[in-house]
Amino acid sequence: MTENVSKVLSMHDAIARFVHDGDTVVIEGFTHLICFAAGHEIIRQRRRDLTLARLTPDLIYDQLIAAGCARKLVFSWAGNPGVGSLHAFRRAVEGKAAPLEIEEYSHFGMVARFAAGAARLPFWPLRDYAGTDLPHANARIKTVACPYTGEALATVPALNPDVTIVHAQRADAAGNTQMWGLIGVQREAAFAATHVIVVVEEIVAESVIRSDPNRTAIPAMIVDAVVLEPWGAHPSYAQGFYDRDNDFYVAWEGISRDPATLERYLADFVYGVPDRAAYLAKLPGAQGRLAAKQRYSSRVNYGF
Amino acid sequence: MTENVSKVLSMHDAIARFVHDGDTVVIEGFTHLICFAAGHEIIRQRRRDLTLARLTPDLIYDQLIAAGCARKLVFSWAGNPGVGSLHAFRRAVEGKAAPLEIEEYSHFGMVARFAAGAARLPFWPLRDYAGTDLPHANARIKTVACPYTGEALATVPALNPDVTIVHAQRADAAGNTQMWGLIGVQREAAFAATHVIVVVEEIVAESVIRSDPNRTAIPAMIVDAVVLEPWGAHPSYAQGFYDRDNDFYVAWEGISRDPATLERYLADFVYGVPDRAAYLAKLPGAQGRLAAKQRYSSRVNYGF
Amino acid sequence: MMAAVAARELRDGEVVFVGIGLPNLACNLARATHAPRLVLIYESGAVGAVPERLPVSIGDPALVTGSLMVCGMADVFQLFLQNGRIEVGFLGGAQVDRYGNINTTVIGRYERPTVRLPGSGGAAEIAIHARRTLIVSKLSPRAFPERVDFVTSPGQRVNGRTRTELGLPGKGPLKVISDKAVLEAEEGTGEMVLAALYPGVEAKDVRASVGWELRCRARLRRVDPPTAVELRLLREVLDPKGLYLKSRGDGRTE
Amino acid sequence: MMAAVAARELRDGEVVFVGIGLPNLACNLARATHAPRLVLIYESGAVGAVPERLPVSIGDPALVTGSLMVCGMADVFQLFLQNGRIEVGFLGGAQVDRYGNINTTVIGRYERPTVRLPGSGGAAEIAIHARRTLIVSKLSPRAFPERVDFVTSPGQRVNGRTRTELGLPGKGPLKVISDKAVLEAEEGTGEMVLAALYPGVEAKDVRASVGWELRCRARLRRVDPPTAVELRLLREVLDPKGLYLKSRGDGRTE
Repeated sequence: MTENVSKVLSMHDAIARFVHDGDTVVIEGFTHLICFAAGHEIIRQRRRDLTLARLTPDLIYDQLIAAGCARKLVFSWAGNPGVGSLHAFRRAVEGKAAPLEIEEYSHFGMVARFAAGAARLPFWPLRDYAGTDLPHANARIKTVACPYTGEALATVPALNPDVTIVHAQRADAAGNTQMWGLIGVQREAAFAATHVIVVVEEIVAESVIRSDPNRTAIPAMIVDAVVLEPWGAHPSYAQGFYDRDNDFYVAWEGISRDPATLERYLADFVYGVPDRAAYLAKLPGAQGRLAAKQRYSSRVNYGF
Repeated sequence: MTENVSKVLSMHDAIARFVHDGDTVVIEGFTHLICFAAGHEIIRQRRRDLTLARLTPDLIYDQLIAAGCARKLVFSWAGNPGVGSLHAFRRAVEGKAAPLEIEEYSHFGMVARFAAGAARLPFWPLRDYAGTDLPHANARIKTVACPYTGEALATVPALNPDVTIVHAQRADAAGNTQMWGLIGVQREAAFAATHVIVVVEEIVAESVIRSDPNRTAIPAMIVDAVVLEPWGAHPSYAQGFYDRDNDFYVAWEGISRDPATLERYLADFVYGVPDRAAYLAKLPGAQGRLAAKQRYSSRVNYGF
Repeated sequence: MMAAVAARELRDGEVVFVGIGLPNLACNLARATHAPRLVLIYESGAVGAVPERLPVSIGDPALVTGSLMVCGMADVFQLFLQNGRIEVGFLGGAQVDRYGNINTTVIGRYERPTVRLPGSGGAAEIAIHARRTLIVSKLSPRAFPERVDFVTSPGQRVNGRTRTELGLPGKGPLKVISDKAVLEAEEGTGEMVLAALYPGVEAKDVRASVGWELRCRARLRRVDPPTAVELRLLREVLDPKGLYLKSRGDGRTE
Repeated sequence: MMAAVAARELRDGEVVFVGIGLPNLACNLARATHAPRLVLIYESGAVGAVPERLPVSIGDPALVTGSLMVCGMADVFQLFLQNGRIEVGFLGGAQVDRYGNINTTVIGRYERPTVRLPGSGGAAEIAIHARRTLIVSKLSPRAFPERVDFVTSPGQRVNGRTRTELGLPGKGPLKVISDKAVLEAEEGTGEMVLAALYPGVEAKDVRASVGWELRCRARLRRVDPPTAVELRLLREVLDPKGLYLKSRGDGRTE
């Protein structure tokens, strides 16, 4: 039994159909499974006035900001992991480039916003923010009194994106999706969204999904499109498929520091290529350098 | 890196050390992985005045009630799945036996109570109970006003058991626990508890756990004792190990209907045996009849 | 007959929150006939199950093996039900009243019941969140009183308040599929009224089996008898042992 | 030196919420010496990692392969941090003030910062929930002002209010491990005071590197220099490329 209708689309068609000017867009993935391929396609299709939300904007949102796609950023940590700054973001916020509206939380606050959105509750309670200046910087962080103890707990409002784009290792053609390794808030971000695009390293037979149902993170019923895009997360990574391209993350410091250099990067690797295949063709040796070794899980028995 | 200290105890010692008269005790598992072996040991050790909590009291709590271990029951569905009544429970509530205090919710309410307990929040909000008589029957079901929309949402108070007993397929000696198939609220019940006893079908090498870290449901740091008890869930079941003994669930209707017959059952299969091995010895053929067939999961690659 | 009528209520591709017994049978019949893409979700956390045997409980291991997804119950209630993903929910109960309110909790006073029933399980949540629900229950004056002893699952109107006034997201019980006829919630009043009769049943028989002054739709429909295909599937394929075809079919929740 | 001193603060078997850089190095040094049973948790969801290479980010795949558990971030913050399971948290930042309040958000006004820093990440939650925290940061008057521009992570006292008054569960920053000395939170006042000097460092050097009138403990301790074993492990085994031994070590969060 299943929705055995295929939802497979090209990246171009998935973005064209489900990402519109003015939308709130979430491309999640905590270091792992960040869908750069989708971000690049959004840039190529020149979407505008987007509200971009994710915990760590990472290079992908720095690129979307530099390309002029973003009106607003909702986030909790805006840096280049282990390297330094996101310079397009900094220029915008420090008044050295076109302004960018920001709405800032901590990681727990962003996680809670997605959890509320996924459960379709208007808010989520958390024990947080007392003593910090974040509530002064963001009026949407409020408090609620516990009906039992009377104590004040912090609250954040639900986040329900127009579209969430999730990168994963595998899915069937209907969108039943399995992922492993760091999963961040990908499930919550998907269940919170009006539309969901799943981008995978491989499309597998339904029987593969059915052989390990506890591994399924996202069910077909909430998925609108399935895009097959091998290496679609590069320079982020996909556990079991390819490693993170840490050299590129280091290189981004230099690229993003100078607006002209950043422009040239976008011209060469985003606007200058029609799709992911062409992007990869411009990175000779990358696949060989980053391909994952084999470390297989032990199997479990689902019989009765 | 690990707490590579063994926490392996016999069922007798685990119950003797962590279950005390007057405790709030949770033996969870939704149809699947219900630890009857632990319930029987609690009866044998004649614990008294326990507050028993779980969504579906099932036969195990009917037996604990009949044995006089329970002062109070916290639950959301008290029946014999697909068969009929829990007669010891009914006699107590219908005034035909020693009284039993009850605190009643719906499944969602109980799930939310464990979720709040696991997150160490005093309450959990849910959209529920409007129009039902449950809040009249249970004053602990309250409402809270959303700080953003002003709408009234239902709330339930956190449930933090003194001890939660979780049955699972496998764990390492330190208590890193993996389970698959129906997982119910076992994780939440464990994280909500002061003490956690994990009962498993097999104790595996740490390397087995480390080969599939996304499968780990409960980390060693919250586990106090690991008990090796093959077939410890019978007549409930363990996916991949043995099937549910539906014949016994049907038979319970007859056994529990008559207090004398129920007494005799406890005398024969609980008080009359020293441990699980002896219990199983009294069920010739059961293991052969219920042993699981093989339906293995497909493996995944954790390499980088 | 009830199973066949219930099956016809399901549309292909719908997401159904299903219990054991007749609802499960109805869903499998629908999948075997006009709705092959029906998605079944069980309260136990199994999504897209393809049981190799007739499940005897909603926690049956056969619902897990080869299913599309298994999730914890916090996900079942928060990410599926409360999230509004469930299109159809099946409900049954010891008592169903004039407005489709259901009692599965107690007969008599809650504090000292004459009969203690299992309670809500997930029924209250299904009644509140499923986009629409179908009540499957056999008619009798005792089972269909003017007013239930305890509202476990809210119907179309509770103590005079409509679902909208109560802020309930789903449309609630739109139909009662019984052993004699189909009742439907009347637009506006929310009252359950006689809408369709099974072959050989007269309106007066139905009125006699309901504890309130049952009203009728202006134009009463006749329900087609089960087709040969439906009967063969039910008796030979789906429930050869007759496990549920004679059951009360209210094993909705575990 | 900072890594060695931080490592000595960790007790065997403790659960440590750790970031990249010096804290990660300190934990691995502790595991290689006196605390083999230290449990490392990364904000990314990896528990009990045994990285085969030095992780360059807290989301490094090497933290996943062969770890004991990987969970989602809702679990990291709700089931581990808010649940009170984290015994030690490491924090660092661009500014640390007299009461151990940390700023990783902005230099200057929030609305129009002169320097925009990454923000909280999970730092606010670690500062609030970890049973105790250790601040690892190099001393300088700019990095240790009387008062931070923005309180990202609350210390011992914020605008005069103590942690108890603020209802913060954890004990907060008990020590600042710097490149010259160790400061400790004074009982009662919660003020960071000079507690121990590194070899060859005088109290006046430390006072000159702090933006407030730094007070001293009655009896100043001397920190033992790194042992030969500690140095060999750090330089030859744990960070042969010197990736972090010269870093600012505040890559706490991703």
